[in-house]
Amino acid sequence: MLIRPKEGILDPQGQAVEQALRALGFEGVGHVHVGRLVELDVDDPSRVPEMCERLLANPLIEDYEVVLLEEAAVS
Amino acid sequence: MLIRPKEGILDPQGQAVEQALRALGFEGVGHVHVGRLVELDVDDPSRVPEMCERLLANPLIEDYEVVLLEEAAVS
Amino acid sequence: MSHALAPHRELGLTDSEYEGIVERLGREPNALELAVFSLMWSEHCGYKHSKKLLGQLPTEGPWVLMGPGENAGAVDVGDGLAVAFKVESHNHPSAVEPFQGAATGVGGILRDVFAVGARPIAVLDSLRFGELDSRRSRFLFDWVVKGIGHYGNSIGVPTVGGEVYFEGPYEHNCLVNAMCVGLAPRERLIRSAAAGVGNRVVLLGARTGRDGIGGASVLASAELSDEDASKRPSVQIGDPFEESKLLECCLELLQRGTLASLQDLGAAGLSSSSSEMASKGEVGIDIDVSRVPLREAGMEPFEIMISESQERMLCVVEPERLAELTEVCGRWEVRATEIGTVTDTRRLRVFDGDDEVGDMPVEALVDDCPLYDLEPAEPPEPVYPDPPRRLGDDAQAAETLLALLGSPNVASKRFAFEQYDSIVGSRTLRRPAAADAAVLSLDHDGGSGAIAVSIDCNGRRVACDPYAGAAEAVLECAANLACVGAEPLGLTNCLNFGNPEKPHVAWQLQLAVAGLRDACLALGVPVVGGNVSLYNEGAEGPIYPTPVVGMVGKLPDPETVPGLAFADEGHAIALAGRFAPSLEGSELEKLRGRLARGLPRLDVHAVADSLVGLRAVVRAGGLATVHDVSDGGLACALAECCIAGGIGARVDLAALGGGEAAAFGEGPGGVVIAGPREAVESVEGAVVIGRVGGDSLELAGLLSVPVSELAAAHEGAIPSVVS
Amino acid sequence: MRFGVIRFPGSCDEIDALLACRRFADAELLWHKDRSLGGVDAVVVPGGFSYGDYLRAGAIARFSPVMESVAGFAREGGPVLGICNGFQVLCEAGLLPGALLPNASLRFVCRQVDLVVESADSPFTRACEPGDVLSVPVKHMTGRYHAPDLPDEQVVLRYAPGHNPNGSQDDIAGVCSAERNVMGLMPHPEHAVDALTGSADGGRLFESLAMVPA
Ligand SMILES: Nc1ncnc2c1ncn2[C@@H]1O[C@H](COP(=O)(O)OP(=O)(O)O)[C@@H](O)[C@H]1O
Ligand SMILES: [Mg+2]
Repeated sequence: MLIRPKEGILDPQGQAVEQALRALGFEGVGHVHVGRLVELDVDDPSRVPEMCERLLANPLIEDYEVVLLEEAAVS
Repeated sequence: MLIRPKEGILDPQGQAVEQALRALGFEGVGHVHVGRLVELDVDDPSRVPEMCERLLANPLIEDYEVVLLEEAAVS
Repeated sequence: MSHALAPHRELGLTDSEYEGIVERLGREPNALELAVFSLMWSEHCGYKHSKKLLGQLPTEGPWVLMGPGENAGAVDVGDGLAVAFKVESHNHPSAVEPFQGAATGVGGILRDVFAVGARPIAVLDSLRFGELDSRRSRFLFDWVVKGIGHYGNSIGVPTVGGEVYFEGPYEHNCLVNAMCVGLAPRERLIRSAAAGVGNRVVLLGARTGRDGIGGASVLASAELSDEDASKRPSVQIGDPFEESKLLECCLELLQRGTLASLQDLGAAGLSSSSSEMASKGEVGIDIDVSRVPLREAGMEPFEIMISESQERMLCVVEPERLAELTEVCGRWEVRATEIGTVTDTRRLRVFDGDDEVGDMPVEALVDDCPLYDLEPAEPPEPVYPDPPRRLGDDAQAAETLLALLGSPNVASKRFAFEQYDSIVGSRTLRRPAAADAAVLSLDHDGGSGAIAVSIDCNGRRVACDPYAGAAEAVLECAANLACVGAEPLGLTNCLNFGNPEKPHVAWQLQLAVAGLRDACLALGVPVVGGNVSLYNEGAEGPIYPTPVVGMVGKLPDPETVPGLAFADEGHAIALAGRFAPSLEGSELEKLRGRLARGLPRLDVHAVADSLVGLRAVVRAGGLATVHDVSDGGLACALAECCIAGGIGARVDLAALGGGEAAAFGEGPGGVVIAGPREAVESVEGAVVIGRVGGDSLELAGLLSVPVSELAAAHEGAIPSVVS
Repeated sequence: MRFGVIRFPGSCDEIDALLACRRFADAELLWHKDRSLGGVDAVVVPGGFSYGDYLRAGAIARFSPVMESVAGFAREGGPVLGICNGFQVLCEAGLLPGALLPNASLRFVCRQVDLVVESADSPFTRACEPGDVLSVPVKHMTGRYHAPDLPDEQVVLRYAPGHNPNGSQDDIAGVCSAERNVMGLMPHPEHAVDALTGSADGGRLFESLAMVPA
């Protein structure tokens, strides 16, 4: 699951990283956002959105996206 | 960038999420890991690994993976 | 517009209030003006239902430097130093998003204190949740504590004290009140009145986004209900790092004398801060919203005017000092943008570039908010259901004591306070649970002695008897201060109540304010500030009336401050003070599933006088242990002294009449003291009841319980259910 | 003898460290943007949340101009003490081995703990004896020390049995560099320099440093 701060919500982490990257001389960097990455093995992927809604993401301030990897792709 | 706790290092956040999911009645969940997601727009993607090495990830405790999205894919 | 309601009603204004606006403007308001009026005339900003009552509180004293009306009150603590403090609620935002709600509550109260020029040196928190068997209450408690810790810990202001109660009526409406205490050289206190026509109005700090739009009126004056998702506010995110820079920057600007005035942006954002600055300075302000740095594209002028984005301050500066301001802000990496000018129009005019988009008389916004009379009526029926019964009437005394110690209201709050940095700043001489009040040294600041701070209120007792319960909250604070030898200098309060338009809530409010007043008068303590949070109701009715009281006092010599732990084998134990314990309204009655109507008559003067005596004894320095009797009664107070000291005690309560009321009864004024026999006996009116020693707490004829068992019940209760 | 205490935006305990140093020697604040260390004899990197600690604790502060000078100072053998966030910064900067991870409890913890002195052979502990027990507070969110191949000689302080507040490997509370002139610890000795606040044991570290000939 990729969990990101909702659009328009203040993202102080993203701001801090953006500034730090600039200070390190990385030019041409913008729209930095810091979110969370939750990875898990699950028998029944259809329940993942429900997990996000109920626990993993805070729907008031975060959006989530579910990326499924097939068994084989999981190393 | 997807930044994850290195394998073998205790990941209490992952454990806590795993337990909480079980407590909520989600069965068949395993190998939960919580990491960080850093998203940014960058003019020169070839510099991204360097950003990770220098700032975004700590190689002693974290692994990173870079996923590039083309201009068009960025909404 | 396709609103179901007329726009003004949608914004919480009545038809007659709307007519009042039209009358004052001499025309219909445009959308921006309506939005601004609706917020300025909300309960939160306008104190529509509470202003008349608050006028009853005593606010004067020779050491008061700033009273109600400023961002924070301030008292003189000698040596050229002032202490500024205030308590404020963030109840509804915390119910919606507990972590950010609590965090931004702390951020907001810190800004109120540095807005008057004081460096924040301590935070205290006062929290109320439903019973811990509720999953939702555990969740809220857990995340509120994390949120408070997050902001305070990150910004480097210690959280030195607080209180938490768990009661059913808070299940659907938790309370999160935060108090901040600040310190300043006396002459550096600054008021928020805008001054000097032609001076510039500068916005400092974070960019403005669509945070909390509609917050102040919609969020703070409507009862929460789950169905109504349309009223869901956009959650405000706190950024303690931004605030830490803003804080240092503002303090440096004040130290240099760069600013003519300073004001935080709280509820209603730019609208309220600019109009209040203009009102106090009897001037006007022009603001150009197109100059405000934005975080989101496409914000409308009205959104910019009412946004509640955090970590922003508004200041007034003479044009010739702008360069200096820019230089200081640059060094602290704080954004500073000139957005307006002080005028002589006494109007708040809003421009979007060259277009005028709003024009309102300042007086109408700030002073003309209609005030309503309460229509109090004593409820014929009990307002609250009895609490769930958890203990039988036939329980043995030992079982009762363990049940009380393990009751979350009495149990150790270590789970919470260990998540707070209580020592940063190097002033903390007594941390949470070390004494009844937190003690903060003034040594590094050029002061002598120390200050003591406490925050208290037992809402259940206020529900039993609004007058006595509220007076007790004040007395409890004063007792906590007396336990460390401090004399109270000032009081702040936050009146958390239900819907004041309901007669029984109005009745609670009226009696509680009378109780506060009488206790303050008896103690000679002025009220220097506070906050009101009304409409705290869930589907099942109002919260317990909860007038949270915060108090600051001064003590001359930190070396003499005792702790609450029993210290040495053989020390004599006595009960001091004016104590008339009763089971009415006690924690034990709660465990037995009963809620009293009415508390025993309270003699506030007698209790106040006894505290003066206790203070003198503590200051004399002979006592090793001092702990006031509070929730759970004398037996719990003794148990707490044993647990803290890791040592037992043998006590006989016969001299107090014995029985359940002596052991578990509650009421103001009782204090456990211990120390060498001569020291204890020299305390006027103290009744020796036992001695320190052994591994158990023994109450003759009642119980004997090993201290380890007491500790397990007391320390284990909250962690075992929350973490 | 003069201490320099670094001040980053977001530092919290820099004044506390300054006051603690001043009990034993002269001390001044050093601004994060200045490259000069002003000729100080020892550097303290204090606690707090430098730059908000928004990415990883200490990750951004290590790049500040003053840290370049601190690295140079350390290479030349100058004593550098990192406390809490300062420890995190020194690890991120590679001046100390290892890294600090979130507490095993996932909660911030503020509590008094006992520390055992493992080595008195460092500029920071020379006023102590091995085996001395010091009562010092911890207060942090990210204090679980992780350094897979740390030589035992570099462990300077351990949490006393039962006092490990964060799940640190082998109860490690403080470590030094191979050259022994850089030390980091999660506990806050600067908050234990006055018995009135609960303990004066932390003063031994500053006292040790002040014994270094100027
Ligand atoms: N319960 C109260 N007792 C005394 N003063 C109060 C009370 N509630 C509010 N005040 C005073 O009214 C003024 C306005 O309060 P408020 O609007 O909450 O301040 P702010 O705008 O700084 O948040 C403050 O000076 C405050 O001290
Ligand atoms: Mg204010």
